[in-house]
Amino acid sequence: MAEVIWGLATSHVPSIGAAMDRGKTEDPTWKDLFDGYAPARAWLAEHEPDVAIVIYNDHANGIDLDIIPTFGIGTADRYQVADEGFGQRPVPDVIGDPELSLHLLEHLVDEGFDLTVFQELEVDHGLTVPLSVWTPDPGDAWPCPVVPILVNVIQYPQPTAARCYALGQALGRAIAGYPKDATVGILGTGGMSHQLAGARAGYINPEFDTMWMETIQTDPARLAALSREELIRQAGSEGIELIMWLIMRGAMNDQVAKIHSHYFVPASNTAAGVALFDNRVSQPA
Amino acid sequence: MAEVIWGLATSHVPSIGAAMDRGKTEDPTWKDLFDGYAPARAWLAEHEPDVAIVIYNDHANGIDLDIIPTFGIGTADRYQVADEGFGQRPVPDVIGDPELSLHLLEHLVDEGFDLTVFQELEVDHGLTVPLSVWTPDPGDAWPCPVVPILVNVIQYPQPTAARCYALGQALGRAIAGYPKDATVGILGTGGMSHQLAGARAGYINPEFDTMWMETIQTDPARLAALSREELIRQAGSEGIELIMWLIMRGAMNDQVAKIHSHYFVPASNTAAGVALFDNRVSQPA
Amino acid sequence: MNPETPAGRFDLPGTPVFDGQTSRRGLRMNKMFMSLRTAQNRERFLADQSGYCEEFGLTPEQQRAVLDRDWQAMIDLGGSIFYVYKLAMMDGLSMQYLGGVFTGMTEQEFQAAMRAGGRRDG
Amino acid sequence: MNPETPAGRFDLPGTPVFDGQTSRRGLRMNKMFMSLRTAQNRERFLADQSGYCEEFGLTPEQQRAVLDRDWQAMIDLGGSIFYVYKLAMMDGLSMQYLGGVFTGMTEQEFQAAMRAGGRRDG
Ligand SMILES: [Fe+3]
Ligand SMILES: [Fe+3]
Repeated sequence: MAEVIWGLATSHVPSIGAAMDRGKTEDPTWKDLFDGYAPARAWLAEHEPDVAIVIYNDHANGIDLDIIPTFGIGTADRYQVADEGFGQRPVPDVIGDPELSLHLLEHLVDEGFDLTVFQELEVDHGLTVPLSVWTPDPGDAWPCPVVPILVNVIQYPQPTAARCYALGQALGRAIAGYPKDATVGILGTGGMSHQLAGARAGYINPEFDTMWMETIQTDPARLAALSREELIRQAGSEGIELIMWLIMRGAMNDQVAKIHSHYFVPASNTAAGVALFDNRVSQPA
Repeated sequence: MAEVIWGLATSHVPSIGAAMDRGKTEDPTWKDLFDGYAPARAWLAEHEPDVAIVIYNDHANGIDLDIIPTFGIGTADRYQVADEGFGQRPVPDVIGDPELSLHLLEHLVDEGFDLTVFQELEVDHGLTVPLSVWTPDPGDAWPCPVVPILVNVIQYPQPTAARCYALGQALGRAIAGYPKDATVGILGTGGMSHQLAGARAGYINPEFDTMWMETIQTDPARLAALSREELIRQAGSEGIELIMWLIMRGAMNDQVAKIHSHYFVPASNTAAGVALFDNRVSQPA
Repeated sequence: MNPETPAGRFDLPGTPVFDGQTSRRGLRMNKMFMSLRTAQNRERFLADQSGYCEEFGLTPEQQRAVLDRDWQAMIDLGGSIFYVYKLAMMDGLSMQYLGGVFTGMTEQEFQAAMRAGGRRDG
Repeated sequence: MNPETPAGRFDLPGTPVFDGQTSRRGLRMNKMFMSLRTAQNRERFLADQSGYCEEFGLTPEQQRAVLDRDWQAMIDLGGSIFYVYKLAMMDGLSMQYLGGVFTGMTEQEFQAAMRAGGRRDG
């Protein structure tokens, strides 16, 4: 069977990738953010999984608005890095794991999750920035193959937080039921509070973000009870993408140990958060 | 509130449309099929709904294999008739009802159905042949606007029969919760038994089809318990599309009255079935 | 591959199941078939069949199956019958013709079997 | 339309909600923005902006908003910020610049507000 060994929650703001690609990580506006990643990166370097599952959303790069899937899963053996309009990021293409993808797909569809299959997919900063947060210098290849899971967080009605948490729990069962032995890292991406348009653009809610960062570890079901309206009100119209952290968390054990977390404002217009959880801790009887 | 007034289950074999488009309905090989439609058509002409919901699958015309949604819903105000490779069928384009589509979408996503939204969609014989079965001479326009609901029946894993039935039940609740008064006709399309490829091509199972035709009225939950493997074994690799009848049936009342049904072999390589149910009958207390 | 013992999801004799691995195998070929819906692409295909296949990235085996109109091989190599049918339609061939090919009959024999109520298991 | 009282799903002051009707309204325009990811399309757009807009079927109001770089109007007319941003990027403008536009500040002021910890409600 496969086993989730860690979960990494992280913002996927494009400017984080751009700062890395342009060597600005020591720049005073960025240094604290990247210093905050260091302990997570050090731990992750010691805990390399066989495969990673990245839960993210596309931002007008891999999919258009003519077809908007609530949940998608990639089944390709390779995902090209998208050109978002200013050239591809100078990072490796993403190698897939179709066998695991198809196992997860079958299990999840059998459990009543109505996934959309992507046999071809270009991946944007929503997926590659989290990989860079994890692995700043991938060289020719990311540490392991990746299964992308896509979530509609852009167009109302987004899946509810409860549905995301339930998908995560089913994903955990699907991983546990994989016939091959494999260690799995799981990345929940997006957030934290931010809003890009409207008179409330620039909105940041550190109280909400702090609550979310704590509660995602201790009581995710409480976060899963939040409505879309409440999420948009409290986290901003784009901050609702925090629901993707719940998919990651749902796939993990009831008890997880926090290895490290860090919070930083602003990454561009966004509150950037990172939280790394160890899934291999003893569970209460 | 909106109310489902009838449900029409029908095969959507392209040659049925072609026979109509080419004036061959009196041809000896086709006459019995079209004679069998007559009583349903007469009743339907007296029971015109304000809007129709058509549950169907695409066949390499409106969507490709790079993106395969388990369930989709159209939200456009117009759906062009696809050119499937031999010119468009000489039938009107399909007018949508975006307001109802978006209501259904929101309700269904809230209930945990992970629909894919189609803002643009060309509709193929899977949708237009059932409209022709209902309305042989539409003139310039079909009788009413249409909301298309798409189902992946082509690529394994298809949604389970149970999931389709559950979607139908949620669809019924969503229709009942529509704030506007409207009468709704619902079409479940596809089937009956058939297999197009492999050494078992040409397979027809009249015993299974007869059972299905009866049980879809009296005990749909029993059909919803069938596995994919059982459906493919009994109804053929393409006959599995009968699961779409369960979405229609799920949206209807527990008790429905059969107005008419007819069974005919072969429409091309397929067992063609039609069954019309009145949804406005008194329900047991 | 023998169509009596298809590789795939279930062991249903004579029944190809178009599953995820099959679809992955056939993706480029199926996309090519789908492109044949437009007259312009049909003309381009007919003018240079192997060039057109290469443009879509078919494997050599898939390209040979297409050029030879080896319908069974197209299915075995990942073709979906709904997509393969686009090529057959372009050639003026019917689904009954294909049914005959898959079952070792002429089109007329296959049609007659259908008119007699269709084929049965076993 | 006044951004303080957006039409939309909830009544959240100053918060546009990109819902189904908004997306339907903006579809042609958003598809046009997405097309600007490639250098070739950016060149074609810059060579004939109104022709390019017409090709994508924008409404006259949308076309005017695009030609005038009226970012607020693009949002009001159905633009998704992620799509609108493609046009801004082409113009060399940042998300902070857009944030300034939406909030009546200069880019520098908006950036300063973000560096001070971001903006708050009320
Ligand atoms: Fe995002
Ligand atoms: Fe079909």
